[in-house]
Amino acid sequence: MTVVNALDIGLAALVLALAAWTVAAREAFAAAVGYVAYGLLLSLVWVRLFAVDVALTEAAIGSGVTGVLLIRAAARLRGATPALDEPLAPPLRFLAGVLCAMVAGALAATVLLMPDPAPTLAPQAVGNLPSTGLGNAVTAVLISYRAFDTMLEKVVLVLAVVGVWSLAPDACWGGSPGAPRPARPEAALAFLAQVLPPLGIVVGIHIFWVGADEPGGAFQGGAILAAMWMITMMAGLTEAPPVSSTRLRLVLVSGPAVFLAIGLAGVVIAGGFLAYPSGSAKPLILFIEAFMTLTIAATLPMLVAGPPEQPPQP
Amino acid sequence: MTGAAVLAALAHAAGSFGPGLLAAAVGTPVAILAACAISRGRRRSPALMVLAPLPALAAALLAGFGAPFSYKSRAFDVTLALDAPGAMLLGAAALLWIGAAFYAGADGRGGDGDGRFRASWLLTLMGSLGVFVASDLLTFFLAFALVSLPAYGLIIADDNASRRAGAVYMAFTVAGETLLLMGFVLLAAGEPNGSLQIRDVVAALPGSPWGGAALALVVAGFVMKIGLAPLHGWMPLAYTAAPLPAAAVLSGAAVKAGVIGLIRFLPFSHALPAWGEGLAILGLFSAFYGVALGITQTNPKTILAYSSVSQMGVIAAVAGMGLASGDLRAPLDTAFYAAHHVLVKGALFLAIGACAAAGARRHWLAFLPAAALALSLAGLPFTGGALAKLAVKGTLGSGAIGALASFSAAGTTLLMLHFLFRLARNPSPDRGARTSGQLLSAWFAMALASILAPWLLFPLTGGHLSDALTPAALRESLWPMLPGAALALPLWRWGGRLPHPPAGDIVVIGEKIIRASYGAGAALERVEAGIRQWPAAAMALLGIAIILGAAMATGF
Amino acid sequence: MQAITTALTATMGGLLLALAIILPVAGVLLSFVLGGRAAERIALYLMPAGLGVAAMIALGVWRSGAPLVYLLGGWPPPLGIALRADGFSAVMLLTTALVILCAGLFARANFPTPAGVNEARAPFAFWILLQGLWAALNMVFLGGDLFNLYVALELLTFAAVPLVCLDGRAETLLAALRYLVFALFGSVLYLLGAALLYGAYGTLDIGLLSSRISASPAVWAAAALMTTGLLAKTALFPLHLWLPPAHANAPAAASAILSALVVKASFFITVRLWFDVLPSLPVETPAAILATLGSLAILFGSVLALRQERLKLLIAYSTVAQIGYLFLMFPLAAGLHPWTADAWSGGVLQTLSHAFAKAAMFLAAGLVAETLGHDRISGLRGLGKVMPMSVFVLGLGGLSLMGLPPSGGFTAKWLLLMASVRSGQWPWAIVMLAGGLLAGGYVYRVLAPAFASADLSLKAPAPRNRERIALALALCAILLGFAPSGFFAFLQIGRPALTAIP
Amino acid sequence: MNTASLAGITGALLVGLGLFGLVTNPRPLRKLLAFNLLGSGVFLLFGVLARRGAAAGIAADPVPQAMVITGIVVAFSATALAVALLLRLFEETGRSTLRADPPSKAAGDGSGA
Amino acid sequence: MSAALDLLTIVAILAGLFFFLAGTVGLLRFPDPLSRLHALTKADNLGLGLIVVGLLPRAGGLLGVLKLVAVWFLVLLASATVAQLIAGAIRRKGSST
Repeated sequence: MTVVNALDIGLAALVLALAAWTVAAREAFAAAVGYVAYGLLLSLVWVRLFAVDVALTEAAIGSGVTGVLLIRAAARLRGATPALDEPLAPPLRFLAGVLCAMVAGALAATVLLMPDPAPTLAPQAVGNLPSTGLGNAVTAVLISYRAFDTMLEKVVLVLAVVGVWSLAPDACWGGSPGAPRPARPEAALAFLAQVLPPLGIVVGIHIFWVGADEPGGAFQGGAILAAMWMITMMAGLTEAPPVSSTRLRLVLVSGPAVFLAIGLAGVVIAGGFLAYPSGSAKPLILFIEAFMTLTIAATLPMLVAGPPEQPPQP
Repeated sequence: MTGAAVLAALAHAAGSFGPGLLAAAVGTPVAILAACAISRGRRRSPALMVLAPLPALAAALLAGFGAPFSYKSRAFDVTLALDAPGAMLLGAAALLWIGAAFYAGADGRGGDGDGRFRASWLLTLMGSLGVFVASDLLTFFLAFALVSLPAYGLIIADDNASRRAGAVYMAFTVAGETLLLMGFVLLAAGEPNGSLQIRDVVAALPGSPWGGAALALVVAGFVMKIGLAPLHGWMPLAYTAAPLPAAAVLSGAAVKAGVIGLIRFLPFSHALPAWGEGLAILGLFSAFYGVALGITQTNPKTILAYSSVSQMGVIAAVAGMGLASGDLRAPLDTAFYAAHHVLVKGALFLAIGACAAAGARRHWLAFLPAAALALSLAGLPFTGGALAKLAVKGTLGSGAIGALASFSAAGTTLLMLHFLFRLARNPSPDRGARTSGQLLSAWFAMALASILAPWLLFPLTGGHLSDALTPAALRESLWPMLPGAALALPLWRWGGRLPHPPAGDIVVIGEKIIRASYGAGAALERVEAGIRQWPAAAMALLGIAIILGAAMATGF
Repeated sequence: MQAITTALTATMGGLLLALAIILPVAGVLLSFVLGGRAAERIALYLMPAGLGVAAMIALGVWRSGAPLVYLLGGWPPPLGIALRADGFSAVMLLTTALVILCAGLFARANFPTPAGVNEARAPFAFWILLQGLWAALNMVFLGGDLFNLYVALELLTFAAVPLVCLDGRAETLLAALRYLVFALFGSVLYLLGAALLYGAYGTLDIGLLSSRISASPAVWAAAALMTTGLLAKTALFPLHLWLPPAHANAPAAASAILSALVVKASFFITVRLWFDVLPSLPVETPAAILATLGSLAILFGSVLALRQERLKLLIAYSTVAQIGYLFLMFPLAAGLHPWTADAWSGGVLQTLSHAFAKAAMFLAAGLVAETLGHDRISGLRGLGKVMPMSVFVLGLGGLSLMGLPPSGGFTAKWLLLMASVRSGQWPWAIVMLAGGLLAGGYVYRVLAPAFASADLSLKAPAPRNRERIALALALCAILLGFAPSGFFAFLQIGRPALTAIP
Repeated sequence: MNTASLAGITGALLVGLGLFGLVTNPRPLRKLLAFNLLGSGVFLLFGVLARRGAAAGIAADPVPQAMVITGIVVAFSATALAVALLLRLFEETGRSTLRADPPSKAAGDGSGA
Repeated sequence: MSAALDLLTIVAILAGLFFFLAGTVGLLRFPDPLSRLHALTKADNLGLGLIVVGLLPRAGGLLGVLKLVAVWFLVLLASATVAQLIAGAIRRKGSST
């Protein structure tokens, strides 16, 4: 028990050290790299908290895709003139430190002083599982009990895509985003991009599929599929599709659209918006999740790719 | 006998037509404004502007000679009511608005291309009529705002002087509205049953925990409106800058919003000696201050403006003495005095244009009635002014304040003679004044109305016309004029040696203070620029979180 | 617990609440796929429909005299999410529908898809973001779950930020970036607070929380963090750094919605938090802190507005000031006293009338800028001659901002002043009066040159039809000043009633 | 000290570190990194609360877990939008800064529409 | 039998940890990027392999074994690619200066 405890403490110390490095590093690029490592370690903490679904999401999206995004940005911003950004004067830094420490201290105390036994919805969530036909309570929360949140969060993704695209120069509208790849395709990367995706696609679909009963689901599976697409784009094997492509747009909205449609159908067949008829809940949920996986797999790379940067090809 | 029958018939008519007339009185100007949105209405607008006050005049006649009546809107929380003091002022104001609109039309204003003047005129008119009939707090406040704010559009023109006058006017107006708003809120809060009727809140005023503050704020708000010294700074500037018909209605009718305010909101049923005498002293100070500053001016419009400062002082003194003694007749007497001022002051402004327009040969035709009116203001026997002085004599009492008030007639005489002197000498500074029959007839009509109307209205105050004609009364109204007339000679001779303070005198100091406050504004701007820096704002964010949390945890 | 669960059952007509959100969401998705011209058409067709739904919700609340509730998926809280519409929600929904409709009609001229192309960037983004904004606002006004409200807030931010920088100028990009980062800062604090509340009570449903809440460190920390996060999004002084540049540089239709509605959304959640979640705690001091910040906002916002040289910046700073008024409601409407109903009505009315007045003013200012080619205040001399209707709109809006009758702003001020007098909280009354004076000053600064008669050179003819849209909004602000007493009773629906008013 | 408490303290410290970075670092990209750090700290606290709510045979309350998953996706989209804005700003101006310029007083032209 | 397997587990994991340690020391102490990269990739891949071998007996079934091997394979693939990319980047940077 003490060994585990020591390991926990070591893990926590590592996570905090990396976090501090991310804040303190001089170079933005180094900080971004540090952040990726931090995210991976953090997903171990999530495993230690028995939240494997979150651990997968954190590793795939929180650390992985976000990391790619930030590293790419840091690389692009290397030429930025730093002249205007003088750092904060030391007394102010100290004041900021004190304020942050006060907030952190109060938070820690609050969390440690939480009531025992902790209130929980686990019994209700588990108790209602049979009516959803699912085995994974987290998936049940996401797609059934709090389906509304999940559907709207997909709309958030669509709006984020619109927002990112809206930053394109007018002339580039309808064109393709600049692919997230280095100037010269690397042979090694190309090799990886050829070997990995078949495996990755199988794993991604597997994770989505088992998500009904075990850790996994649309988010995690979709993120892995997204990673495969991003690798092939980075390696120069595929091009990002033009933003005017109807097929791309259909894929991007298919998740929330199917969700919304089935939710509306619920008004007629199950007596309420986002309600599922008992008996056929599980197939419907899997149907929705399939499209959500697809949407996530397409949305994450498009968000990383950024706004269109090339004029549309005739 | 027939008089009683006529009165009964009038009372009956008041009961059946009155409420509708009240709504029409207030609604007509805005209806005309709406009609001017279409071009056909715009072309007829000068005529429509003359007609706009007619329903108000009819309502005033019904209520004045018949019986009071009221109107309550079902759709809005608006109540209107007309009693004798209100009717007196409403009628006089409506007459003046009609005459001035006639004059303005002759002057070529408010036509198709002059939307600003027309809209300002009609909105001010609506407020000016509205204050006399509003019977609940919110309606009164609305009407008061209407009679005050749109008048800005009547004052300004394209020169710097008028822009300055407009700015000063707006500053005073908005400040006055603010005082009044807070006063009204206190009045309403002090009414235990939640009624917003002016009658109820004023009745509850003496017992209200906020009574003193409410009274002080309300009086301060109205005092700013009637321009008592030292809060008079806007008045000379605005009346000098405004075109003549506008100056006429502003000085005659619009200012009476403050007078009706005093009449309606001072709790005359309770004797409040300290408050009343304080107001009276302020009024008398203003009465003499206006004269003192007025005789240093050369522009007839400015002189008339200072005369208003002085006359409003007398009115405030009357209202104050009424409050001091708890005299329930004071409202009617004050209203009568004010109604006389409505007509005479309005007519005198028109006289400036009429005299300038009349060729030198027929100058006397325009000048003689003006002289009569000017001296009427000082209380010349056989004029309406004498009646007005007589009406308020009882309220003013025979003490020091009463004596001083009578003696103020000497100042008025001096000031009016000075005015007539400048009127005879000075061509009108008003560029718009042109020779026109319509213009002259407007002036004659107004002058006639000003002379006749007080004689018709005087019986309503409970006085007898014969009282005004007794030798004692004649003597009493004449004697204060003599020292004034005597002083006029040296003024005539050596007046040029007097200092010439700028119109609006102490307002210059106020403007300096405001300019100095720009520095404070710049300092605030610098502070704000600092706060808008990211680290400052972000730290403020954390600070607020910590303070809020601490405040909740310590449970203060 | 049992009693509460039964109280949280769906009411008749509850599906309308879901529909109010589904409509714009469906619009977003459809527009995204069909793109181009279709997006504009979809938005403009959906807006009247949305207005109808909002009106039906208001009617439903009015008829039943109690909040409408809808349980999504049939799952009752705490496991599921409930939508809830009380009087305040209903009027906010209506206001949103009206303002968005007007802004949409107004924006048709700014964001048409040019002939000859299938789709252009700005129109595509604008019409989708507009519907996204609308969906998010409706979610905020209907949400009964604090986490769901978090998602709504994020949706709102994501829709609002790109609108600020649609023209792609560096200035607007910077404004948008500052807005985004600060808003994210705010929402993460909000989420942190929500997490603590969940940890302490096992639910984030507002109704359930209000009955369970008690004084505990978790509640204190949660309230402080959530409130601060929301204040950052509301741009309450001194957290307003992002507002003036963002609101002043956005396209006019977007500015109107941002100032009129978007900042009100986070304010609305703040109100929910303090009046629906936390009212059982002693809240005097925090409420006084909020009102103090509000007072500072009034002072600084008004003075800064007085000192601006551009019309849109002046109006944006006026928003900073007017937001301050909203927070004066907290100490005045807290608890159950004879004056709290007045204060509540006043606060809500201030929210509504500012929404209409400010939307109208931003639209008018946008037209002025389009017509003159600039919006420098010093260059507005003679505006009244060429654009009388726009000047009239600015004047009507200014009337409401100053709190002069007849306007919603006046009635709101009257009610708040009454409450502050009757509760003995004088400082807020003085602040309100001083704010009115300063507002008079900056409104005067705009109107005085407009009244002057100088010759202005126009870049484009004044668009009368679009001026009428702004006028309609301004008239709404004025009409609120004539609200009958039934309207105030409506605003109280869903509020705890003071049974015996002494 | 059990794992949940330890993770709770870690989460609180992460929040502190993230806040510090967000407040003090002048570079927007670093602010975004700090924002993600802050976010992950908040999510971790959520996770701790979920872990404390272990019951009914599962090791952590699923509801907060689901919220965290939603939150992670939202935080990612936010980062993506911010990065896109930042890069566009960099292209336009050649600099990346969040410094408050005084709301440009001179630039009154073309601000409409 | 089980004792032998346990022993294998312990020995293999300890050996794996040793290689990780060695790799980390190399990362920290070697003078130039290429040798650091060398230390890291070589030692870590071997270390991970040893740990996987150590865990094999405890995998509980063929599927588990396959998963562990797949993990090792994927890591090998990834680290080989990344090492290539980094080395390429270093070379370009070096040649440009």
